[in-house]
Amino acid sequence: MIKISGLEKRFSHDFVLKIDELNVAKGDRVAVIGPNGSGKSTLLRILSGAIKQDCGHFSISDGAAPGYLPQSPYCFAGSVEFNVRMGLDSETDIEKLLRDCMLYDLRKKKSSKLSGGEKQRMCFARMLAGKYACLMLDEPFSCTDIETSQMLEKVLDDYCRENDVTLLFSTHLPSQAFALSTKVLILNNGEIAEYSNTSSVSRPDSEFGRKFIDQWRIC
Amino acid sequence: MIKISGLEKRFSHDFVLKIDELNVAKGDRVAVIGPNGSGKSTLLRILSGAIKQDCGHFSISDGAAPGYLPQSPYCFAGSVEFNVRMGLDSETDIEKLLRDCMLYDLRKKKSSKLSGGEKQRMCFARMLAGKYACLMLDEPFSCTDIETSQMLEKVLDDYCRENDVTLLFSTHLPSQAFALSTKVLILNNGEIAEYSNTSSVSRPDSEFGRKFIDQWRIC
Amino acid sequence: MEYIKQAIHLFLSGDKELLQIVRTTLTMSVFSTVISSVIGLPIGVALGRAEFKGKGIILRITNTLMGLPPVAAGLIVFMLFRSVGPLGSFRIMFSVRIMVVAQVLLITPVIMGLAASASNVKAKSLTETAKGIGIRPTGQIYLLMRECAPQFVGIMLVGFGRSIAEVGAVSLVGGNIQFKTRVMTTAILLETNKGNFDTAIALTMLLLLISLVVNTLAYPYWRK
Amino acid sequence: MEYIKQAIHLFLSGDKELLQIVRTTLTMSVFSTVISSVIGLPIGVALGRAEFKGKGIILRITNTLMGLPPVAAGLIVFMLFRSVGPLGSFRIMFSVRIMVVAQVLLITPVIMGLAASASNVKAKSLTETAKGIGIRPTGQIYLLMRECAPQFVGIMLVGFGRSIAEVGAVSLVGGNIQFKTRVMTTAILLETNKGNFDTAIALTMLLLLISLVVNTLAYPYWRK
Amino acid sequence: QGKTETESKSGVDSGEQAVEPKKEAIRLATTTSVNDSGLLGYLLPYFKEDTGYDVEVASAGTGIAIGYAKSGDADVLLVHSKAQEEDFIAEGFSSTERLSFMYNFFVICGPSDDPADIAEAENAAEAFRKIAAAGSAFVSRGDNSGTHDKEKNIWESAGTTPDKTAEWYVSVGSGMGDTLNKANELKAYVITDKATYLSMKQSLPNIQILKADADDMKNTYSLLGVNPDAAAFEGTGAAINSDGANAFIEWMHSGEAVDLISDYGISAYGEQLFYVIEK
Ligand SMILES: Nc1ncnc2c1ncn2[C@@H]1O[C@H](COP(=O)(O)OP(=O)(O)OP(=O)(O)O)[C@@H](O)[C@H]1O
Ligand SMILES: Nc1ncnc2c1ncn2[C@@H]1O[C@H](COP(=O)(O)OP(=O)(O)OP(=O)(O)O)[C@@H](O)[C@H]1O
Ligand SMILES: [Mg+2]
Ligand SMILES: [Mg+2]
Repeated sequence: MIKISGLEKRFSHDFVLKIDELNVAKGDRVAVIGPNGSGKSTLLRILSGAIKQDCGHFSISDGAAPGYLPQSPYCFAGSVEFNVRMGLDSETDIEKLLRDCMLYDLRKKKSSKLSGGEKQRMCFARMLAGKYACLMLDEPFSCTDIETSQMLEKVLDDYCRENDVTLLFSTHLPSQAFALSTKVLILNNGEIAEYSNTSSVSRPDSEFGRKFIDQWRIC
Repeated sequence: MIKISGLEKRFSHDFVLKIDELNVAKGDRVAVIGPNGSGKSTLLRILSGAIKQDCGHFSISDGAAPGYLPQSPYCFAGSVEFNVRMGLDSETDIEKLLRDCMLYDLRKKKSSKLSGGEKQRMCFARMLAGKYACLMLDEPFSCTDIETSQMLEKVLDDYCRENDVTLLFSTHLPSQAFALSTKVLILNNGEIAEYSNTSSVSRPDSEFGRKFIDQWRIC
Repeated sequence: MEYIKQAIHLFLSGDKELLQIVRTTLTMSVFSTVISSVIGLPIGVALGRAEFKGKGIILRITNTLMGLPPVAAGLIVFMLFRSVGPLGSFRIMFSVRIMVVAQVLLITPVIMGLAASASNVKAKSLTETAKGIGIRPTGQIYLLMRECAPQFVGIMLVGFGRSIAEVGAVSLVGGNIQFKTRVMTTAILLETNKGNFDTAIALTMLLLLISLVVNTLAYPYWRK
Repeated sequence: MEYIKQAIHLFLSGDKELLQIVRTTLTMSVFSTVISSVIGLPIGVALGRAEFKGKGIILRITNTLMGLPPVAAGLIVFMLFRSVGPLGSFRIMFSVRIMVVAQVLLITPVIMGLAASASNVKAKSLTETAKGIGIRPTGQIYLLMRECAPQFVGIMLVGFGRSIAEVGAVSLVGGNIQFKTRVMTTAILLETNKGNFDTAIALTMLLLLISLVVNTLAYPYWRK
Repeated sequence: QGKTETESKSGVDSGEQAVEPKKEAIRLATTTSVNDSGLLGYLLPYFKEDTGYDVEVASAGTGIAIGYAKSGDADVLLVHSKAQEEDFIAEGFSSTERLSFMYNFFVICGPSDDPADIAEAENAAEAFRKIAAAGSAFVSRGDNSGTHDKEKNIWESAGTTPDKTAEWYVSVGSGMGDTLNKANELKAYVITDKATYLSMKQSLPNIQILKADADDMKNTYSLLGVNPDAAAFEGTGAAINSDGANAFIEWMHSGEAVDLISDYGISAYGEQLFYVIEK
């Protein structure tokens, strides 16, 4: 379970992330959505420990550091398999993972020679090679094709189910947000515009929330 | 007008881009679609001169080098405005462009401090700061939010209309592909699976084309 | 500690000869670093980004020249500029100018090689992007240099360090002439040869202090 | 050209003394480069990625030490290791070992500083990603070193170049003893002092040839 | 000419090995000028043949050479600087008296047109006076070496103290060979030991010997054994090879060495370069 209170991060006066309170229950899957620059990445980076907040605090009850996939993850020089193994927990069946993520044929290929979507797939597999009680994924499927996205969503779904994972992920695609999440967190300009169950998100409280979801609906 | 014949590019025996013939008429807007690793970027990179084909040739009748936006474009160190000005043609109204791309408020910000979507927006604006008869955009809106994407599509549409641009762009989003294009080019494993008018694309010739479009429809 | 105190004392004593030595040292190092950078940085960057046949050979030669012994560099310059040498008519033997020439010969390859290496990392992606918006090769080199600017400061500091520390070349062509071309390193060498080890170490501390000041002044640009 | 021919001739003549000189030169340069790299590369990388107070100071000191004059480094090592010095019991004066010690003192800061600068470019993004998949700091340093490996080859070549070219330190602690600690640079200096400029230049060419061979051997790893 | 000496030595060198327990090498510290003259390279193979000792010659500036000895890193010292030798002895570092065992001559070289007209001078002091009066370029070692000491002595007896900031007085703070190169380049007067000048003659086209053989131009070399019981060595790791040092000093005074030294240079330069002082 994640508890946030009074969290603030300020970037040289033009942007402030400000989250007074937010609780995520164990096993929840939160789609973090909102326009560009609304603070999605900033929130995930703070929670994963990549950057420090200016004030306030948060706790992740499992204790262990969460797994975190940045928006533009680094691909280590070396083969796809080398990359995936770097994230490896000893129990993971690496071959199955590579096959699930459609990387098995690419496993010997150098990471620097992959296409954009292949790279993203590799980084995703590398993430799931470890075992985490809590995962933060920043736009994990922004460059994968539709079929791949759906397969990877399935893989992620299985992973979360198996390990009872608390998941936070950001996306710009309504289909992804709705398919994967149990809760939706809409950020606007660094603040929470809406935080509700995915099933009930069609009636957001704030005006921004309503506008944002409406936009999604017509899309 | 772009004419391609017998074009081939081989990457260490596991991938071959092979385009026997392809003609794009002046003013056409081609959505280059296809799964990850199907060769979309490779095609655009060859046509823009970023890499050389192994054999075959192509010609771009306007003579001038096409404008080209890579899938992961480089953001120059410096402000947003500096970046956009680097692409500048003397006639462009830079202030209008910044406003159109919602970058005016960000214009003094360092490019390294932008969010993912803001960066993409900046690179897009930098592209349109120049005047080109032919444009190659590789997944230009993969990280922008829905509202932004729609606005940028509009900006691109105007730009193409004004300059009678021949446009090639790749995307994984059906909505974008259909909204912007007059033609759809479906690549599969380096080969053309389908090339037809956007309006008639619902009945592709090849099996792969049918499957791919079907997938998009249900999405 | 003791030596550092002594070094400061030495400096503050305002000894005329010492002041001349420090001044000459700085003039020589700064000039040779700047000239070498002006030559080496753009060429290095151009090398770092270009893909052409022969690039490998040029880089290997550049790297080999990094291993040019200072004495040898000095000797080459000496042979060229001595009065009977092909460039003897310049009549600059035993002057600060010729010391700068020798140093430029020594430092330029270092700066070139490091610049090539530094720019290489970003070169590919930047070139693809810049070319895509119609920027010409010279503009691409300019942009790449801009990207590498903080690293260039570091590279220039390496050059400066090499320049201020060098003794073999400058003593040969400069002559280590008292009140004229004596610099700190040749003075240190001289005191060492005289067996005045303490003075030599105090001078070294002073040299390092100067170097530290230069590095501190340059630091903000280096790590910006 | 003439000189290069002479250099090759010199080498092929199989003069025993020359062979010893070349061997000692290589032993000394290779050992000091390797030792300095083993020390300097990981520390440099750790410095390049870490964000802590005092990092700036350490980097500035490292950079300052790049400007340590070889004579001074030699003198410091001499003062420490001479028989009456604090480390005199090692009894390594006038040996190749002590030459290596002096060289390590000279080269390590160079390698450290360059490694810090090279790793700095990729450090931030790599660290964020690696941390996100649960890799500990030591693992992060390892990964970062792996990423910089090609540049490290370049950095080691800079170190090697500096080592093989150096004369002030090695002549002081090595004593330039014939058949024992004479290396190519001290031989060049000796011949220059004797006025045998031609021999000096032929030796220089030979030195550069050796350096070129080393660079050529290292090249594939450097630009992989 | 240095080549043949080198070869003869390496010949001897390879001939040894596996004969009785190897004697500990003698560490000889000397100044560059002695080493550059080639005398040691010529003598040492004979010494090795006679006594079985290897000699490691560390050559450096006078100050460092004496520094090596004071640090316990040399067993025997071969220098030619009276004042510094006396200090060395006064500090208790020497196991022997100041044994002036051989000498050669300093010469004053200068441009062939001899602008200060010193060839006519009676002795070195007068020559120096003339140089100063004419303001002709003069290159000084300026490194407190034996040669520099000698130069200072001559200035003293000449009764003039040159202004070191003057344009004509060029103090280069360097070794003998390097100083000669510079004098050649500057077409300046310079005082040097004859042996070094002769060994470098071909590369010094601009200068020649103008004044030699005056009685105030003697250059006396001393051999000093290092005292293993010197106070400074107490409690340190210094281990002086006194046996070797004594053997070397003794051999250098032997009849064989005297003959060898007297012969040195005759074949290469056609004249005797070093004169042994008979005890
Ligand atoms: N430099 C390279 N060396 C080897 N293989 C490469 C190289 N560049 C691309 N490839 C391979 O060529 C294929 C096509 O790559 P390309 O980048 O064109 O795909 P794409 O259609 O743009 O995919 P995506 O939708 O993921 O961006 C991929 O399988 C990729 O692994
Ligand atoms: N290091 C930084 N310095 C200054 N401002 C920053 C920095 N990092 C982010 N910002 C600003 O903070 C705001 C939020 O950035 P963030 O990356 O969290 O947005 P986001 O919601 O992830 O957007 P996107 O959908 O584009 O990825 C942006 O306006 C961005 O410009
Ligand atoms: Mg983001
Ligand atoms: Mg692509």
